[in-house]
Amino acid sequence: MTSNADSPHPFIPNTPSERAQMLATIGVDDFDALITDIPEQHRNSSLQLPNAASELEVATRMQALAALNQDAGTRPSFLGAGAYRHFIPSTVGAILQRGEFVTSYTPYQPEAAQGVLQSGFEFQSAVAQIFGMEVANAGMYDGPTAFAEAGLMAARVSRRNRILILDTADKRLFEVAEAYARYQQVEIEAISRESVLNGDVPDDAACIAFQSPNFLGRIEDVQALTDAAHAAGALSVMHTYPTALGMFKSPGEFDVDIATGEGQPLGVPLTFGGAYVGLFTAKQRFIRQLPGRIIGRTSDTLGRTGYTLTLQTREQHIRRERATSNICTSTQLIGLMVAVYCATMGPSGLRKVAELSYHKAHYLANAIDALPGWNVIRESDPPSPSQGQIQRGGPSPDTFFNEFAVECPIAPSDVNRLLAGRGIIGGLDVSDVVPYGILLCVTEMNSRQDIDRLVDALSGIGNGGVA
Amino acid sequence: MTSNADSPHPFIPNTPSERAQMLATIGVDDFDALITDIPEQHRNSSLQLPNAASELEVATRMQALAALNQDAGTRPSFLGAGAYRHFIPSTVGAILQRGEFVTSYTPYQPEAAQGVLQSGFEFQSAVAQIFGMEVANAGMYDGPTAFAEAGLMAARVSRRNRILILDTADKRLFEVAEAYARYQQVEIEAISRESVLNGDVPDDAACIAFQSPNFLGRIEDVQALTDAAHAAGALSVMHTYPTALGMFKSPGEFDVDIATGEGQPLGVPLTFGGAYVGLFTAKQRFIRQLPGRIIGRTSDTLGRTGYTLTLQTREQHIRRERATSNICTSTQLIGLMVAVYCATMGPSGLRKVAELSYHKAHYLANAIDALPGWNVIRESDPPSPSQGQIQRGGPSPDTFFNEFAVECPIAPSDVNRLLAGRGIIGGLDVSDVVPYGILLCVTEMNSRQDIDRLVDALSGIGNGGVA
Amino acid sequence: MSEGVVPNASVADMHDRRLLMDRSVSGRRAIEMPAADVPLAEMPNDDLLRDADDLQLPEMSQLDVIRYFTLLSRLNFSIDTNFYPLGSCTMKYNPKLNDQVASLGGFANIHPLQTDDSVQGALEVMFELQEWLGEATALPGVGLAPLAGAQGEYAGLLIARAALEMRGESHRKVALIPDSAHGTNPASAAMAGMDVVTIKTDEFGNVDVEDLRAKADENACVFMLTIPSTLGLFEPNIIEINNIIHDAGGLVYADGANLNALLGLVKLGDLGVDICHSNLHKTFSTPHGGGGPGAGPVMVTEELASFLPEPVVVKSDGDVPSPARRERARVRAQQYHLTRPDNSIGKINGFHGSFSILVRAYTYMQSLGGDGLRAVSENALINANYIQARLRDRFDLAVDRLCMHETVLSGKRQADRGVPALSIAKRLLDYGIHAPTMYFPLIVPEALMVEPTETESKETLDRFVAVMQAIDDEIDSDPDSVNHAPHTLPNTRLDEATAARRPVLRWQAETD
Amino acid sequence: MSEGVVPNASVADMHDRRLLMDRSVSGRRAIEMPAADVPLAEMPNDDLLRDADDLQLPEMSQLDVIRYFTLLSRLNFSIDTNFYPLGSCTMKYNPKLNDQVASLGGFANIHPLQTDDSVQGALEVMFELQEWLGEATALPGVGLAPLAGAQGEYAGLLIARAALEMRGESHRKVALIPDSAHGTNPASAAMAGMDVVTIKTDEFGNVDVEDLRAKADENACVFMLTIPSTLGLFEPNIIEINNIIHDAGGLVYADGANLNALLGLVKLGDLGVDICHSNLHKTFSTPHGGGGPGAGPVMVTEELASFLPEPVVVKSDGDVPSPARRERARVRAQQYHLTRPDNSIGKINGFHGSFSILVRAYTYMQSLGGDGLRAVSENALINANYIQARLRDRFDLAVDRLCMHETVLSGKRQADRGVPALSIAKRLLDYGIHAPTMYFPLIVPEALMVEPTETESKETLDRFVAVMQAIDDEIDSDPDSVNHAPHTLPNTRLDEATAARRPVLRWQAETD
Ligand SMILES: Cc1ncc(COP(=O)(O)O)c(C=O)c1O
Ligand SMILES: Cc1ncc(COP(=O)(O)O)c(C=O)c1O
Repeated sequence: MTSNADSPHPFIPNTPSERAQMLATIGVDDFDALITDIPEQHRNSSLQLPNAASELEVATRMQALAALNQDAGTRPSFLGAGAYRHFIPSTVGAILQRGEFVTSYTPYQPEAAQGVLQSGFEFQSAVAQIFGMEVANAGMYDGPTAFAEAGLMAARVSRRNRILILDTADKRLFEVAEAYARYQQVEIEAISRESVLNGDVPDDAACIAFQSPNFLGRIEDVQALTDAAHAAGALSVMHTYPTALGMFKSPGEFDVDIATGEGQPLGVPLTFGGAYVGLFTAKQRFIRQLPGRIIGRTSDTLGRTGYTLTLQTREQHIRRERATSNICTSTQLIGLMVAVYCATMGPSGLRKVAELSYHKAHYLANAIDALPGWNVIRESDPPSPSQGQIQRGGPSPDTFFNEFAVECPIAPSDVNRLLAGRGIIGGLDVSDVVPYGILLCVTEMNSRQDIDRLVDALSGIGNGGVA
Repeated sequence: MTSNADSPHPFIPNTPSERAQMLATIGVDDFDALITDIPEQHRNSSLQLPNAASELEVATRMQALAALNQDAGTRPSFLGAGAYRHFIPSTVGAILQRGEFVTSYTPYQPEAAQGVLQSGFEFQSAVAQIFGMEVANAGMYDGPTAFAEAGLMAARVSRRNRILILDTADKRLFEVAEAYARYQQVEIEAISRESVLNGDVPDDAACIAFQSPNFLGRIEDVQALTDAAHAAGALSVMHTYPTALGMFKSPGEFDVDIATGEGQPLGVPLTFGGAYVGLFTAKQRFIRQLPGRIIGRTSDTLGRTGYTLTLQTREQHIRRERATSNICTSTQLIGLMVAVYCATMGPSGLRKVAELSYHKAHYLANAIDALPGWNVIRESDPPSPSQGQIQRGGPSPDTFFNEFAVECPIAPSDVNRLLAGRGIIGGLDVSDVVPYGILLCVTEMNSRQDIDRLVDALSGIGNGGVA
Repeated sequence: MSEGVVPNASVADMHDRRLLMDRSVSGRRAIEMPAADVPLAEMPNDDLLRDADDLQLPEMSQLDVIRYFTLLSRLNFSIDTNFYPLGSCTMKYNPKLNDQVASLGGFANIHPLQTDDSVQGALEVMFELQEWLGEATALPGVGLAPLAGAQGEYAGLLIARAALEMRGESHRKVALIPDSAHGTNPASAAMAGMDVVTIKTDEFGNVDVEDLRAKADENACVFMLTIPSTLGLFEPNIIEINNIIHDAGGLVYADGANLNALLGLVKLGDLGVDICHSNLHKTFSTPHGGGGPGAGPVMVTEELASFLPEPVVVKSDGDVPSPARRERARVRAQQYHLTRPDNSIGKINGFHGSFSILVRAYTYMQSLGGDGLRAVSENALINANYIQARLRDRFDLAVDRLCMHETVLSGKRQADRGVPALSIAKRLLDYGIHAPTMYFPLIVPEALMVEPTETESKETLDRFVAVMQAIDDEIDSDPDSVNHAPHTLPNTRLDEATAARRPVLRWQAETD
Repeated sequence: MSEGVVPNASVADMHDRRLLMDRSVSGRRAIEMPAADVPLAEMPNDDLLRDADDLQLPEMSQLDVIRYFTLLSRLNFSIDTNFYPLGSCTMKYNPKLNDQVASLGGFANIHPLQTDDSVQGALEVMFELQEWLGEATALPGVGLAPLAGAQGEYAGLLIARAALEMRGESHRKVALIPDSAHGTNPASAAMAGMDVVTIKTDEFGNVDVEDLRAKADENACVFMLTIPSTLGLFEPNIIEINNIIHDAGGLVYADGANLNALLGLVKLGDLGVDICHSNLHKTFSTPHGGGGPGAGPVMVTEELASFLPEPVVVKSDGDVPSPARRERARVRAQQYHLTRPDNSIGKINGFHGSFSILVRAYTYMQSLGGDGLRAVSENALINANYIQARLRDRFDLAVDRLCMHETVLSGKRQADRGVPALSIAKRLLDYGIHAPTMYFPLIVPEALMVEPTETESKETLDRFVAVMQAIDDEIDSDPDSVNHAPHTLPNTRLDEATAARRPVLRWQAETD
């Protein structure tokens, strides 16, 4: 075997003789002369890491690690709760492979980045459309951080400091909002639907922020919540699952002020939770308070249309400690996936995805209802208010999109373990919210056969055969 | 569900109203008016095929079909015999994804196809280098067809009509050569190494054509065979496994006249046998007799370098029935994979692949030799001549690259079945050539652990435990 | 100006065009290979070993490999970037799903010599594709082995010869071929040892039936008919023609390269065709790859099926339990097998055909289904006739008839004004549109053969029409500029004559 | 001239720039979805349902979607196509292997809420990456959750505040930040409720130690040091500085965005740094994606580890048999778990961080190993100093010292001749080279911050030098042309003022 000790690494072109030449041009004798500013006692402390491995070895190891995971692409899964297994059309992967998109930087030189900018403008256009909102920014880190920043923005806009979050929202949303608000002189508080609809909204509330479909999959009465917020002089902030907007009314139709969402369901693989993209939309009049990057249309010196980052004076690289957010590197490439997804699905495709998810979820719910020992949670369960308090014209609290909670006859964690044994990825254990509760999610990716397999597996459990 | 009956298919943009508009412009009332030339009784006979399926359905079905195959990427394999499982660097796949390469046509408009042409020129340069030959064409359908066309070219060049093929060559090479030569007024005949080296070459022989490493993996005495051919006024035609040329002398060094090979080992996945690319090289003076496409360097009207298809007067689209071959669409994209592979591997990488394959194959051979009941076939086995007849200075017939035949204690097909039961893809059953013979191949992709697993499995069989 | 510095160059020209070896720096590497994990074996005799210095391949960093080929890719026109109305080539959209499916491990990583029971999924793909191609052509014997259209032709002609030989008519060696035929037809016929006799085309673009009748004699082996013809026309006398051939004792071979015009509209077998091939890389939308790989399956009548090239996939009746199945309960019952037909013409290539292309075509056919395939042809015809209708006032038609999936224009009027078809074609490139096929078929002067395909939108066709009109105007206003086109590509016109006269076919160390 | 026809346009300009909605044709589709395979459920209340017409998304054929985005991609500079010496951004080669690994089904298709035992491979990746980043920085507490550098900063500052609060020093709210710092530092400090106090940089580019000493009082929470600084300089007084901060009772936060200069040369923890973040999308070569996603893990001392954001992966001692294991013999013993550290600052994002980016960084680190990572930094330094040495006769240096991985030039001499740094940067684009970072750090007039990275070859650097010299010459010969650059890109300079004054942020039906 020839030894490659002296050859450079595949990622580093300089050969030993080139290095020597370059050091001579620099005017130093050896490399060490370049790092004399580093305190001597700490200089050159060696890295206790494995040796360089060849591509074949690395690929082999990584394939082995990937194979240790139970891949939701090759078995039925009923997990949702913020990350959803939706169909991703082939166009998304094909465009995502373009090195020109993958390996470019943030488009600070617009003339050399029209590809990123124009596709980002498409993203903003599609997101604004889906949300029915006037403007969207170019993307946030993920859904929960978008929601957290929406709360902070509501505080800036309203000059009030209480961010009230409806208690039907995912606790992850609370937690992230809390971490973002911790030292910002604002309070994060939970509020019940009951209180909001009864008008019990404190008059220093910056916003009523809610999730719909909520954590348990149910559609909130967006109109009523928004009206109540506005009545109290607060903003209405809605966090949503964008796929649902393929069939349900958009936040814009209800006069919501700021609407956020997790972009992952729109063409992004599950990838163990990231990288995703946060969707952030608002009314036009708030644009100078938006966090994150925004792409605008303009023209060049020859009058031709072009695109550029705009409203940058909100951002940290210009406004520093007075910026609307510290966000810098964001999620442009994931936004591109969303843009290609939306262009591919079009209005009819997005609607069909929503409808398929809806019908299949209801098929499962109906089947579970028929199982002895299992109980789809439909009404007057915590934390939903009782039906009587829902305003007329609003949705029944039982309207759900594609997720719903089920009361299990045994501990949900045991249910999931038994399902795993049958090659099924079960639901989310929500027994901390709903006693014996499991949250099940169904999308267009779950075939009827998969659903029937789940029902069959659950029926075995329901019969008390195992515990 | 909204019905899409009237919407066009995703691959067909015309909407019903556009169709109507276009038919009006054409000046016909309906589509049927366009096909009146088709005999009425046979017009519009419907296709008894399944209905259109959605992308999700098609992808699901194709994944299921793929999963039915035993993937040599996820289990050890010892099959070779003309198709080899070698490492494919990540660069190959990355470049192969470029739509500009994948979706372009044969570069008949050179100004609009410099990418295909220049990368094809790189392919020719790399192949000529590896073979140590003066020129290479832009690729043939696959290795065996390249070999077959080499025989025909030898007949054209020599104006003789007997193509003698050494009987140590793969019978696939014979068969394809025979199918190509069937009506071309040339004879395909097998000849033994013994006859050639003894000078028993008929004086109307167009060429001595041989494979080295031969079907059983052994290195032929290329010098002696070539000398014998030349002595008889015939051409020397060699078919090789290009990876072997990473460590073994090239055909060019032995004055071979035409050398061919299967390009698949140079960066192309196994893919159940295709698409591959045939490598075709020759001496410069034969270029006007070459089959297939050739890319040449030239300059444009501004004096800048550019590339173009050249020597096209040999080809069917110009010379028609007097062309050197009927080949038209060839294997440019697979040639691109080879070009990227060669650029990535470089001289040291290619050598290392060859050496790793060599050492690992010998490691396996030695281990099998130590197994009772198993016998690596080393000498004086049919169809090799006896050692005594090998000329001085030539290789011992036992020199093999990375393949070798083994005599099994039970039928090779049973060996393979038993190995399959242990998750191992065994070797090729060559009992038609070597009694109880199995041909085993080892490359850099077989880890020592895999090899040991094979040996362990064979040792169980050797003990007579199963039959 | 310093070396390597090109200011004000267009983006496409910016990077230099040096070859890899001109960029190579000794010692660089783009890849690392693992060390041996086995004890090293004794090396073979030194006489056999290659000198380390003998292998002159590029030495590059990995980034520079990626950058080089990425930049090359950008020098090219393609379907993904350009309208590509190249007649006879059916340059249509290649669905991305098909590429993704073909790269699945279960397809990409199977060895062609694995046992049948370990590749049932692959064999099922091939079996169904055989069935479907048989149905689309009403020629139920399907061989998937041919690696391109020309090889399909060759296989088909070998079948014809073998069948006639079996009838005791091995003297039949004449291939009757219309003058409009593609070059592979006569070339394949010659390879199959045939004498080519040319059949004339009449003024309507049809086969000259009288000429055919006169030449179809007792030596006729096959008549090779391209249908629709390379003029884009459906042969209205096809039944009569086929009868003439059959009556003369010959077989009818249809070149199905233009099958994109016929799907669901008519089946070749119903018309009396005995043998045909189909270019999957045209009609069935597998990418052309800058010149292949393709696949050219051959379809024949029931009677000829036993002559098909090896292998053909058959399905075993019922549920034959295989030994493997007994061993491993989870394996599906073996159902599909690779076989050699009884009277097979043999192997025409190494393994089983362009499998990766077959997978793509099968995927494509599933996506379209029967109705979708008919819609393909309908819209291919509408698009071609639309272009023809819109351009007929400016350009002569080769034949003034409704066309099928392509229209052959003649640039005679333009040539008379000093601009040959070649220049019109080159000028189109400046507008980002690939040139039509030029000077083919050979019988049409200044031919420009335009095949839009069904995957192009009306806007794209309208823009093409507008550009053709603009060029026609330029021929009056600035013919010189048209005659020197293209002006905006990485190269201006290339000197093909010198390329052929003094061939440089590989990198050479000399600088130039 | 007919509409949509642009003759003599450069290839890059050729295609039109219309947006998707301008190309949309009602009724077209780029995808087909399956029909429902279940009985349809009752639809919800009409009040809740969206009008079919309300959703205005593009209606395109699949080819047109592919063509549109493919063409857009070609309007962009990128590492795969251009040298990209963008200071502070570490635009280096992104190995293709890493992307391929990240797309493996076993990584791409796992749900973040699966049980730990079903994602052991993913957790092993995260665990080892934690270990390796800890080793590279000598800061053993590693949190992978932050989604970019700025979020890493924010997490680090929350940790600092939480730690000081636990010490009973919640009054400490001052962030001391050098004037050369990146904007995210003060922005993150503000988000963490801190008061920003700026520290001066001295004439040698170092922290003004006396200024620091004066301001590091009992309110100091953290000192945020970018190391090497944004001037590309290693702070020689770092030990003293860190002592000052520690003596004042504060913590030292290092912005590790420039870690590419330090790998194997020095570890931040050894220097007294308490907290740092690292941009995996810089030093660890995960692609920048046109503006993310990134990942900005936060590293802290052992003492601060309990404050890390959720989740952290821990390895269970020995072989704890899990229930799953008992059930299914083939499952590996559960070894890795996601946990919430005892005093965690909590969740700063939805799930576990940018997993797809973490996988890439881990793959990258394996490919390089310890020695390779050191070679990265060595060559990053050599390349930057080489450019500095070769350009110093033409361009002023921000500080006349050897640099680390980037050099900050000042275009003062050029500005005096009438061409600002902005124009030099734009002119580089015409030569196919991405602009350096301009006007940053803010303290350098006419700053051009050049970071070549280790993955660029000497030839590329030499060409850059030649181009910079050529531009410097052009400033004498044709300053106007430089001031109007770029000339060869899809757009000339864009009117950013109007964009901000009259924001158009989405497609609008009106034509313009
Ligand atoms: C009419 C016709 N016949 C035959 C062929 C040959 O097919 P292939 O190029 O696949 O060999 C072609 C393709 O160019 C063609 O257009
Ligand atoms: C010095 C420095 N600090 C912090 C950051 C912020 O990192 P990110 O963009 O990942 O949020 C950057 C990146 O631009 C940087 O260069």
